[in-house]
Amino acid sequence: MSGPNVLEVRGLSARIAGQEVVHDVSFEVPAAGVTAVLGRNGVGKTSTLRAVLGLVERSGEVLLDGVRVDGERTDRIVRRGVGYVPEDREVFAGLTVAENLRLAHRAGPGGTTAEHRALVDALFPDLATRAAQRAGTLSGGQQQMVSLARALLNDNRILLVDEPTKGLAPRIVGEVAEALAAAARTVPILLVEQNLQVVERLADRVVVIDAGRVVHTGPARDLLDDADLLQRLLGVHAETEAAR
Amino acid sequence: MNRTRTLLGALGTLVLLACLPLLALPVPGVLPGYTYEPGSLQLLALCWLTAALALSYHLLFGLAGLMSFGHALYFAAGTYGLAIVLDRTDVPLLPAAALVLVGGIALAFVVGAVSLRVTGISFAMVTLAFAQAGNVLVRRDQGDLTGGEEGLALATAGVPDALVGVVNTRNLYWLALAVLVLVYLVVLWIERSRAGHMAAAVRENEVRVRIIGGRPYLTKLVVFVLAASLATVVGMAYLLLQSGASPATSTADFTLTLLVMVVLGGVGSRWGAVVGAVLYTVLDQRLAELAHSDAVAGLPAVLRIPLSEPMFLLGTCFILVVIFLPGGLAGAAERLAARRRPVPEGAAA
Amino acid sequence: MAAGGEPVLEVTGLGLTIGGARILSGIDLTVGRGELVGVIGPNGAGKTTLFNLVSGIYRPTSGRVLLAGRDVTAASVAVRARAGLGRTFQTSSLFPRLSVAENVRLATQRRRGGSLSVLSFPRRGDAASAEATEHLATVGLTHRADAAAGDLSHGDKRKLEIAVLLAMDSSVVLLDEPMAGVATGDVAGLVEVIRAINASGRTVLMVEHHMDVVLGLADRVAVLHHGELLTCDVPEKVMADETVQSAYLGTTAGTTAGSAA
Amino acid sequence: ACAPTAATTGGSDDDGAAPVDVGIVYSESGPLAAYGAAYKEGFEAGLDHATGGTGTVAGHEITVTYHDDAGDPEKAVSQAKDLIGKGYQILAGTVVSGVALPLAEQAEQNKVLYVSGPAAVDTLTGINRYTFRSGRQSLQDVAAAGTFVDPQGAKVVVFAQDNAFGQGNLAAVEGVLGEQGAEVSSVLVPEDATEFTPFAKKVLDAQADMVFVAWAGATTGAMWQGLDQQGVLDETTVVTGLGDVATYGAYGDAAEKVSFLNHYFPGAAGTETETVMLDAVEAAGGTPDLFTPDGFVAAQMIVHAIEEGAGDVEAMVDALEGYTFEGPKGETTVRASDHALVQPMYQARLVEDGDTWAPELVEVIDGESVAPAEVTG
Amino acid sequence: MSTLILLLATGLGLGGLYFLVASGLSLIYGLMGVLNFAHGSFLTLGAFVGLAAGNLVGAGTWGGLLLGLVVGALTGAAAATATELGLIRPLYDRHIEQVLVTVGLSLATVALFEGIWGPNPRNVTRPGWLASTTDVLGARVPNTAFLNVLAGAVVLGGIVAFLRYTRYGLIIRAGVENRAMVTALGIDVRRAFTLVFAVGGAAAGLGGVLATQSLNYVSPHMGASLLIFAFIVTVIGGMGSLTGAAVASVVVAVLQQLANFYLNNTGDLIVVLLLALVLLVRPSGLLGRPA
Ligand SMILES: Nc1ncnc2c1ncn2[C@@H]1O[C@H](COP(=O)(O)OP(=O)(O)OP(=O)(O)O)[C@@H](O)[C@H]1O
Ligand SMILES: Nc1ncnc2c1ncn2[C@@H]1O[C@H](COP(=O)(O)OP(=O)(O)OP(=O)(O)O)[C@@H](O)[C@H]1O
Ligand SMILES: CC(C)C[C@H](N)C(=O)O
Ligand SMILES: [Mg+2]
Ligand SMILES: [Mg+2]
Repeated sequence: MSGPNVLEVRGLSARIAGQEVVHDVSFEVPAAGVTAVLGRNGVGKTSTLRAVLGLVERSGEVLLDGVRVDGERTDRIVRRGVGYVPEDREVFAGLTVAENLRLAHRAGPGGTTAEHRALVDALFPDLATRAAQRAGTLSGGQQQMVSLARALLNDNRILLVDEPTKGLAPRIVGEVAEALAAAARTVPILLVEQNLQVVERLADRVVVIDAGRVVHTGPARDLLDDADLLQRLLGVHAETEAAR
Repeated sequence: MNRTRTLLGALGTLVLLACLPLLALPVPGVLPGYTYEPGSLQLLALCWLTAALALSYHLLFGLAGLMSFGHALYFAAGTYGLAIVLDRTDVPLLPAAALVLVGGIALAFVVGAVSLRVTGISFAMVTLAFAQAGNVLVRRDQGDLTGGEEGLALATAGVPDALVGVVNTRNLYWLALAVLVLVYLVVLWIERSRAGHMAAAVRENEVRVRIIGGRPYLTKLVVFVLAASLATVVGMAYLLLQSGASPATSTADFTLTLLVMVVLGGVGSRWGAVVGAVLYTVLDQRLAELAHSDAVAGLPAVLRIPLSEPMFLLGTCFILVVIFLPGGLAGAAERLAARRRPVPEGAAA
Repeated sequence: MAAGGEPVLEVTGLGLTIGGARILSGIDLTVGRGELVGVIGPNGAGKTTLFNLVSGIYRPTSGRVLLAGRDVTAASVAVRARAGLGRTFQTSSLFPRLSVAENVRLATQRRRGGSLSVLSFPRRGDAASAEATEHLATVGLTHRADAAAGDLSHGDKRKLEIAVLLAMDSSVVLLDEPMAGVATGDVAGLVEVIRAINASGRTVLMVEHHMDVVLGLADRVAVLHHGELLTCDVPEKVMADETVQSAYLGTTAGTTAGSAA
Repeated sequence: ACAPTAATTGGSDDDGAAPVDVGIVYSESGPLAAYGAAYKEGFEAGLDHATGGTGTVAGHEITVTYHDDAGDPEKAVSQAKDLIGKGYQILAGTVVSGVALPLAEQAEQNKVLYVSGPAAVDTLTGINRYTFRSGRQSLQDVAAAGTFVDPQGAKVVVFAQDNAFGQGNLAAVEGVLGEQGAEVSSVLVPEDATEFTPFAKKVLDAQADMVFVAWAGATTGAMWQGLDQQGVLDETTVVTGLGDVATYGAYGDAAEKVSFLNHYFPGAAGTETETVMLDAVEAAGGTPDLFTPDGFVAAQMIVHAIEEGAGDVEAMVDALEGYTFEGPKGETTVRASDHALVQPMYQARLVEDGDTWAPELVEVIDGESVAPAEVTG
Repeated sequence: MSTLILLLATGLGLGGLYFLVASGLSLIYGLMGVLNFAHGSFLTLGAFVGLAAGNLVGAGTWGGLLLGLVVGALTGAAAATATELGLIRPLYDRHIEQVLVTVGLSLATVALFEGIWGPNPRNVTRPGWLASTTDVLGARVPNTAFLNVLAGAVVLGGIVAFLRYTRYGLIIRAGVENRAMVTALGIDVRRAFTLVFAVGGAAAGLGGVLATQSLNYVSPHMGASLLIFAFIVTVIGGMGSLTGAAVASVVVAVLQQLANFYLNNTGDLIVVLLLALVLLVRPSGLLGRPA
């Protein structure tokens, strides 16, 4: 394995429709474990992930396994071993479940393996029974499963996962959390998540973003145990906290 | 304050345009002579009518997002309708025009009611199909009504003398300008009205409109019929200006031309539609002169052949605008203005 | 039942079959005026489908829907909306290129009537716009009023949908996962908005996977499973149900049925 | 700068030597550019011939301006209005009927002289006092076709496209040959059709004594092959108008089985004036063709009109009415009553000439015998 | 009886011709949602260049025709590739503009072709067999009808195989829906778009050369005049369904032949009516996926 950090982001800025929404963000993702990106709505979490992949206009440095990739096209970056679970599921509504998954298959090193396929089958048995259904007619939660499955099919170097538990039933939230925990044993994950229980279950480190800037980085525990910090950075009030 | 200024500017422009037939201004390269000459007035009048027609198309496409390939049908309904009524009956001009307008509205209502049952490219195709049917009928000259590909001349008996003959071109010019102003105001009115806002909402998201209790189908039908009736009005004015109806104005190509104008000017912009239409008309009418000029004739074949084909130049211009000027001329103007203005406060958090 | 007076929404024997697949079947549910009913169930259980049938996006293959005693089974979406039914979507559905304020204003204008009139003009500062401004303030989007709705971040779109609902002033409100994607810190605020909607006499049906939110708000909880209505009862009883425990809540998850705030 | 109050700046001053402007509106580009070119070459040759190479008649210098209408009536009307507005009293040209009719309309509205070009539409004849023609019209084609059989009791089938051109031809055949005792029926094919084999068979099944074919456009070649494939050309006399040089190849192997009536092909007339025209056109680098005489004749008519009545449209019209002159096709008369242009027509055939085809004269048809019926009213 | 056979046989042949013209259009429209107005120009260009190449070997020979077909297809593919790279690709997220650019291109190229080859149709020399007929139950059926049906079937089979045995169809359908997401799966969607456009262009070029054999002419306008039927056939057949386009081609052509012959030349009107009817009853076309 190369250096300790699989992903390094230095001075990354992102622009959408001519407006800078992420300003000079720097952080790194170690070669193991889960790094969670937290923040309130609209602060730029999603945009940061998309900037790493080159899906939005960006400037700054992005290093994958120590190699600069910020000049490359998205598909090249992905083929270097980046799995992406987008925020709004973004399944191909007009394609069937099977076609959605087939599209995610990658050949060659870092591509799809039998083990990964087995893992996906085990995690989401529902998808196999719905293989011929058009993804657009799936329930919200089922779409989320397709989206996760597409990323988990390949032997990636890193996963970028944006709010994976959104809209999932509590039982599935638990299962997805377990799946990600299992995946995290072999591949590092950069995770955006609002559900603090899931963060608590998975995250080793956190990066907190506000107004397009990194305002806090550190071990996950430090943040979650500090009600004051939670209140200040994420606006989580004591009473909501109590609901946990 | 700002609004009064734009209003005054618009009024000033209008007065200037209205006075053109009384002035002797040369616009070399654009007009064939001085502004008061019939040739120039004819070209300008043609510009105004085309602009009015483009505005009616803007109502459909820009406001309601309805890409019709058959808008020419209602324009042709105006030209042919009026030509036939004047040719076959003794009804005087104004009642005849009213009659044709009612007919145009009825036609639009029926065709709209059917074609609006589908959306997107399918809608474009159904409207195309209906317009094509109209075109076939016009060209086949059933019952000797339309004159086939030879067109139908204006029966001048029922038309006031002031609108006949080259000496009266300036009257026709004023008529065309009046039609443009009328159509512009109607379009502005519709856009600003509640129905207009609802139409924009339908363009954006039909399901959402239904969820808030709106009726997308009805909204679209209203806009469709309004746009079509404006086209019918313009068609009638066109008949008077050209002293005849020609089957070319009933073709799908003609609708495509409207689309080209609206896009040249900038989809969604009223001024864009006007400017696009005027530009297109001037280029279409005058590029031929450039193409046959001595300057072109002296060039080597690789340059001469393309340059001597007006449609080639126009098509190429159009492609360049689409690729390099997103939002058309109106979009470009806006960007230019924005660059001059200081950047507004309040970048999103 | 609970807070409810006379029944305002009645669903009887409602079912939907698509291409031989039974998506929903035999749903009987009566909701009283002013009630807040939570709808839960595993992913794909048919919750959104139920909403689609009630709001008229789909036509049922069996059963009836009564709104305030009136049979609306065959009525269009728009007719139901005008009869006082409002809803949000699981995936935000807005007018993306219109401004945030305009998104809300169109709803207030529609409600005030004459929305297809070519004779009246909406203006800044008229009653409809003033009301729209108010609703934006309620959900905390005032600062984004002039942004295009499509440019909002995910969470902000959810808030905008609620504002539109307020503007529609519907007597029955269907919320499909209103909290999905909303920042943890903003959940409490939005809960209060929903509570206020309900407190003003409106009937609310809410699909939501955040159990703490459901338990904190709902008078009754309906559970869907495999397209059938498993039970509909007060939260405590539902939470105690074993099928609910195993099929929906799971045992491994962090979230458990616990005391709500 | 202010505009003059009246736009009537016609040069009606009687200082006899004022130059005269002639505006030609024709297809320099567009689908009929080839016709346009022939017309223009003919016009230039005719002008040279009629003015004795001076470009001047009766002291009036003739200034000709050419305008491209691209076959589009809208453009043509704009140009006509521009020219009339600039004081032009003489317009000529256009090769398309759809353009000629609106121009005739402008001529009437504005009382200017208009000499139409190759447009064949019959309604142009007698349409108004100010419109003349320098070419032939469909009725003359049809009458020429009638010379191939004895119309009395003959079974004539018109095979044409179902458009104004085809219907016009059918009406003309009914009028001319029907009048002479022929039994006329028709097979009309949709204008845009690309596959008409079954129609060819229908023609065959009609067992006609003569089939008159009126066809224009790109599908001509396929149409002839269709007739030939179904055996029509072997069974009956098939007559059609011989078009311009570019169409000679369209008949393929069928060429020798078709009887052609003809308005003109280079060498058909054998008159002195024709030789003058051919030499002049060739000297100028042009290629004489079907519509070259139309331009030539237009120039002859215009020069005559100027000579007799420059500056006064009514006088020019009067001068042309009944004017008989030696045109390239021979003796040519502008019929006074309706401005029909009475002229000789030809019977021709195509013969193989290397790997192309060449026309060969069969017979000259006297102009009077194929003159259209007079338009009254 | 023999008239009916003739009507059906020539209708079938005409259907083959329509399909040849429509196949590339339907492929591009169905997959990419781009209604390619310049398709007619690819066709015309393929026809001119293909015939010119064929004439080098010998006009009216089978060898010449074969070479013409190959060169026509290559020309069409090259033109389409250039169009995709130069005009379509820069506009990938602007759907309507893509259609508009092809409108502009069709206007410009038809004019350019007129400038180069003149506005008038030129006749073509065909191999002797193609210019003659075969007797079928007393009807003399033009041999081009057989050629068109055969060629249509081959093209249909070829394109269907291309879509079935490669991933390109899938990639493009997904890419049209959400281009960014396809790249985020590590797929170079741009190459796929170019390739499919090229295949569509090749079909156009091939169709162009074959069309000259039935039409018996080649002209700058031939593409445009065939295009309208290609549009209609594509839409009736159903978005994205090549088989649908094939079925629609035959239905439209046969119906047109019958209506023209028996119903007073109303073929075009009937076809328009059919289009309106199909779209109203089945908005997604005969075999199209429901929207
Ligand atoms: N398509 C777009 N056009 C313009 N602005 C956008 C667009 N998408 C997002 N933005 C803006 O960019 C900013 C950052 O958005 P982003 O989606 O990255 O936030 P986020 O932290 O992921 O929020 P959430 O928790 O709501 O998903 C927001 O202010 C948003 O309004
Ligand atoms: N056209 C269709 N064909 C087949 N199955 C369909 C179709 N439309 C919906 N379904 C299925 O119906 C079921 C109900 O979907 P619905 O969206 O109502 O679920 P839900 O309860 O809202 O789930 P979630 O919580 O994940 O949003 C799902 O299993 C879905 O896959
Ligand atoms: C086809 C041409 C010979 C006909 C003639 N030029 C006309 O316009 O009528
Ligand atoms: Mg986000
Ligand atoms: Mg749902």
